[in-house]
Amino acid sequence: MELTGSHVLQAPVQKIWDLILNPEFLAKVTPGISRLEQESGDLYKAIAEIKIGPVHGKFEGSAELTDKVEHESFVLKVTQNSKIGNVEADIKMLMKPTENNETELSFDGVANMSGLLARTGNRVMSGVANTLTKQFFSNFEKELQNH
Amino acid sequence: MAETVNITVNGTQYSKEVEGRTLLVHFLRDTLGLTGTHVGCDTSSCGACTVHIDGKAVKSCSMLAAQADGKSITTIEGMANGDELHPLQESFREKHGLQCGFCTPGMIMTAADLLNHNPNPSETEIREALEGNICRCTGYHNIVEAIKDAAEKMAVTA
Amino acid sequence: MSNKYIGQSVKRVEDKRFITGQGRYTDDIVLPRMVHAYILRSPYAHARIKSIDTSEALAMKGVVTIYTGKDFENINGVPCGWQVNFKDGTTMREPKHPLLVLDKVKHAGDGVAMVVAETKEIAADAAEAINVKYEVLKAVTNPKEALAPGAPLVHDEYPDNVAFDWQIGNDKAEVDAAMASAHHITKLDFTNNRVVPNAMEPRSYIGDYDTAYDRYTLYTSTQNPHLIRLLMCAFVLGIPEHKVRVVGPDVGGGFGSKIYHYTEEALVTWAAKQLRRPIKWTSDRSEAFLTDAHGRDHVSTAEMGFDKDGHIVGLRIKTYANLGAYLSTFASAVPTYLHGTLLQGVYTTPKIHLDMTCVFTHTTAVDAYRGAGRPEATYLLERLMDVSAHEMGIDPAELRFKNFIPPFDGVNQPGYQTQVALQYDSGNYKAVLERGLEMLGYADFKEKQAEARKNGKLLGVGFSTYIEACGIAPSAVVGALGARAGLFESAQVRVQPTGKVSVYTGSHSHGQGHETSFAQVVADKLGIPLADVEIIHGDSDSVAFGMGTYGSRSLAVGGSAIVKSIEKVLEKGAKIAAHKLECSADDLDFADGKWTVKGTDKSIGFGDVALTAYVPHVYPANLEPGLDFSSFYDPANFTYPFGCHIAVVEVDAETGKVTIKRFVAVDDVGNVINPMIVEGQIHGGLAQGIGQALLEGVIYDENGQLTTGTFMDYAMPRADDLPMFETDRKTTPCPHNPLGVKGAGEAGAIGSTPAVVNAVMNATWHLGVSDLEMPLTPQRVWRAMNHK
Amino acid sequence: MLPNTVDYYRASSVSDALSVLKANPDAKILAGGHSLIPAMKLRLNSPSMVIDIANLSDLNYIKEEGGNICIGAMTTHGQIAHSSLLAEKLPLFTETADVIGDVQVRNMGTIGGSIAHADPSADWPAALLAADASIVVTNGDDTRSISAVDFFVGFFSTALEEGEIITEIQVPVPAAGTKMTYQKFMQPASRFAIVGCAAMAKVENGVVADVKVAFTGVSDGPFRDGNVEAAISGKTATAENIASAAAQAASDVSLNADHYADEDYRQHLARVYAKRALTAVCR
Repeated sequence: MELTGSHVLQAPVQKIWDLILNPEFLAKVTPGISRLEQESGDLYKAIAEIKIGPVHGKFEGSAELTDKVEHESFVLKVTQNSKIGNVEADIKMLMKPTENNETELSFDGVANMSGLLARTGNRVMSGVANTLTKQFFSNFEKELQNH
Repeated sequence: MAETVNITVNGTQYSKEVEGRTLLVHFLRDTLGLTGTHVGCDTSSCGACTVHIDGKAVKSCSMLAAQADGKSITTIEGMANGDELHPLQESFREKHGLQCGFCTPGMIMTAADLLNHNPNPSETEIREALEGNICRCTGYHNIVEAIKDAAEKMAVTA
Repeated sequence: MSNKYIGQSVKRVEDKRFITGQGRYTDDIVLPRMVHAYILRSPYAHARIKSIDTSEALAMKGVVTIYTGKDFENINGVPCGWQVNFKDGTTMREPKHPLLVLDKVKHAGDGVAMVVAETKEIAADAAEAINVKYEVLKAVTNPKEALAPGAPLVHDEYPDNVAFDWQIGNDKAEVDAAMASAHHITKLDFTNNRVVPNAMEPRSYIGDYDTAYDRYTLYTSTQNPHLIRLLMCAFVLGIPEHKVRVVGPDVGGGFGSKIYHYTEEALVTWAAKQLRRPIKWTSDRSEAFLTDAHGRDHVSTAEMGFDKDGHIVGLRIKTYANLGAYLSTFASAVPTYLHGTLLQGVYTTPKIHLDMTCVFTHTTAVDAYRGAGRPEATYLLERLMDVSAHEMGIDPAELRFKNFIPPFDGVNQPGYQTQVALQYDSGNYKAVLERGLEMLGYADFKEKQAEARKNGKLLGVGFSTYIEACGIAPSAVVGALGARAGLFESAQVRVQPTGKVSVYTGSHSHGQGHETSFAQVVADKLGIPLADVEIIHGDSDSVAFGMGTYGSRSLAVGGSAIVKSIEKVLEKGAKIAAHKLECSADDLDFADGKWTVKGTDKSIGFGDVALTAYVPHVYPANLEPGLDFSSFYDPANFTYPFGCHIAVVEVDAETGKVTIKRFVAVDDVGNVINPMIVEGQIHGGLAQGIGQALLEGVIYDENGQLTTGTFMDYAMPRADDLPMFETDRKTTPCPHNPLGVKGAGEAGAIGSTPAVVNAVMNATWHLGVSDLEMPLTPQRVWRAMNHK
Repeated sequence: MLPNTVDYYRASSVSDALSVLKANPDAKILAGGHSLIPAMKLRLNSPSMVIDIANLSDLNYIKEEGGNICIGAMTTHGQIAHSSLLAEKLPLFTETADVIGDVQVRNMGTIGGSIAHADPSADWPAALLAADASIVVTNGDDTRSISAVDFFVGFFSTALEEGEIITEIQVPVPAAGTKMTYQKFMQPASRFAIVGCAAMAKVENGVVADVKVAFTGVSDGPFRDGNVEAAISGKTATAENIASAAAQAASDVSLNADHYADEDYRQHLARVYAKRALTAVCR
């Protein structure tokens, strides 16, 4: 499943960078992650409860931030395991300042499914990707207002 | 949590305890020993598990036994009247509408539903009515012939 | 003999139980104290197992035990039944296919643990509670990519993923020279799509162990109980064969996928003894998609050369066959001896060469599926013929007539020696095409097509004239080619004292109607009513031996064994009759169920002779009592059915959706015992062949996940996808078996696929579409028509 | 496969169902069960309890009332397909019901269950959108009516709030002379819509009026296609006008993609089916 999206957020890059690297914030905006607990450095234990259409499952795994280039980009690696299948996502997040000091946040990556999710999900996978993308940015906008 | 269900199957009334998650098809097969109803898939796609509930064809793999409480069910075992076969059973045999026999009970139950409300279906109507039943052996040709034949037989006796 | 039943469309004896819900499939069987197994399978295509924690699952109420790969470290895996050698003579690579994986999983669905519990629900719940830690590795699913340097290795010990390479035909240099001389060469790249057999009954096994007699019973949804017993006892579990009974009760379709010895058969048999309880495992459909052997999956480049008159001068093919992660029972034979040997087709091609590389990938094992190798060969030949015809501006039917092997009956004319090892028994290839064209109304069709095109409708016709090798096969021949078993068949004809007859055959019916067509043969040969004959199959305790049913062999090989036993019954019966009638056996004629003294009306019936055999009060001296004979029949050759399939399709110009408007099939399967059953076999084969062309195809993602793993994602023909079939037959008897029969089970699936694809290409050729990968989904066709 | 352990509760009334639902937030309402039970069997969803509302026969009806067609939420697709009232007044609904799933599914599956599930490829949403339907929902205390446009908010999601269930679907009786159709290009295995297009229109003096075009299967949720509607509205119903309006279809939505239809092809199909649907209702 390919995950790509981009959106202009009404805040300067510095603020976006600080927010997104805050695990509490990241957990709030990232669909599919409900809690991040630091394990070491940039490695977190990630817990999720996913409810999309017919799928309702509890996931557990890790999230790791790597390849950080301050105020520019980082890579989010998420591994989530559950009884109905596992997900491994590798997503590059990019932040670019716009002319009026806002931030274009974009991401590009893939999520690989295994098990039942991979076998039964093809029909709705693109819908899942679109929905996750929409959720991510709308959550981000909502949370941005609180910060 | 166990549920008590009261179900009439092929004219016999049963009162049995079932788990909430027990599917109707497993109730029929495992609890009542009516193994003519088959399981061919896990996505409600193949129709091998088709039975009648209050006269209508349904997929017994896609409902809980508890949902059938108070209902009257007919399975393939209840189609013949003693030694006298249902016209569809006769026609499936005469027209070679079956090979391995695994999908056959579901096919017959679906066909019976069709003939109940459309006693004289066209070839197209028959094929459309069978869209929820997969047969891997016959290529459907003789199943269509069998259903046509049964419709004719039933028209004569009606 | 009489001819009351043979050649008649006798209604099937077995149907009564199936239409009333009394069929007895393995999953219908319930044994006292039976427990249930659920197999936890790898979600990954390629991963190292780091740890397995079963403690939580084991503690669950109702869980009996859990087995993992550790329990099978010292037990053999399931074997491959056919040894093929590399071109250089070295033995093929044969990785262990363990009952449960110990260290590294090699395809999505590889078995990791088996939970045994009091109910199947508890077993499934407990499997969820097993915690397996994997190190996920990169996977490869395409055979050509698996050969690339640096590709992930399926088996660490084989550093190039090659199972073996192989070749057949004329010397490569001769073929190259022939091709160099060609006036026209048609070259195509092919993918023969991987398909899933999907018999409607999912595989199901019950293992049982009798402590008192130290005896095992395995109930299995198999096409060949004795073969399973042989493989499981001799190669896997090392238990004496006489201590094992294998029963294949009613089986809900096979299409090849139930030939093989599967790991779960050995697992439940082994565990039954460990637990001293019967144990049942029944596959889910999702599991079936991951673990039933798949079919086809070839990637080829093929070239056919013609002289200026349109005669074929050479055929050159390079193929990569995907065998999956492990070698299934007949995996190695399918792309080689069942495929390469059919590349002569029905044409006089003088020079042929196939270069084959068989490859391991991180996918489900591939083995024989209806037609097994022959559909792949037919697809290459028949696509090349239609494309060549288009390219050379010759009518595709005409091009075939130009190149057909002339008729030969195998009696007055010798068999036809091909360039690829086989000798065809008898054939009349032009006759089936002539009849097909007549049924189609070819001239009218061409007018209709031109008219349709004017109205913006895309109508097309496609041809396929196929041949196949059935009745597999002479043991000596297959033995020389690497088969690890003989391929004869056995039959016992037991005449009961009352003249009723029990026939025990090693063939196995899973939809083919043996209980009827075999009985027709016996009833006619003995001149007794059909109701006096019972055909017993599928139980290794009652049937002496058997090789089972596959390769359209039951009647040709199994039926011939029955005829041999009947001949022995009649020979001995004649001696008894002669004694009773006080004449010489030579003076007797046997007809209509009685022996008659020639030229008189003195006779004695079959029933009287049978009774005398068991109540031998007045009886020839030195003759044993009883009337009960066994025979083994080993055929002299394969049989070679052939035929002509013609598809008429309409392509929706806007959406690319293909609709089959007509399907004409003229098949020559030799003599026919029961036309109704033969026609049914053809219909079913056509549906599967059409399915491969238009609907069916496995898709693995780049990580080796099977993304077409349910009936919601993998499309198979449903009733409204198919037309009524127009079928007819020609009869060229098989010259080398007593019934003159050739086999009909696979024909439909072999001929139909290229006919459909050719028809779609014919409909869209003027839009620039000459070749497309199967299945021809609307999207693919639309893209091709619009060059997108 | 087999569902996880689940408690089964048979509701005796709407308020009974709602109070049990309130007490068991992890419970799921079971209507016909043809969306939920398959997911439970694959263990993609394992609610602690299912609340069966099949006994609520007061939610099973098709009637005309105050200028509306009213369909109870527990009415099956099969009942809708065979309704003579709908065949006469709202043939779009019989036509749509007739191509949902298969006979067996139509005999069990309900309109309420289907729209609550809001599968992005389900057939009903397109028909409801094109027919300007409203969905009546209740939480026991309050009842509200949500227009279809507001009800289907996206991928498997609706405006239904926790603790609410659907009781009725209301459709204004179309004006005399309105033509309507549902055209479906289906995925051959699942039989779900790759593209489903519902359309209604009235042609007066050769001019297209009151046109509504809605799609399912195309995007992550069903939608009314305002571009197509605007492009044909008020135009004469010529083949050319229809074709150029249809060519606007699915222009500004995110497009679904799967093995059978990628984004381009799906958009192309949406246009083909818009043309077919418009042709059926305008000519």
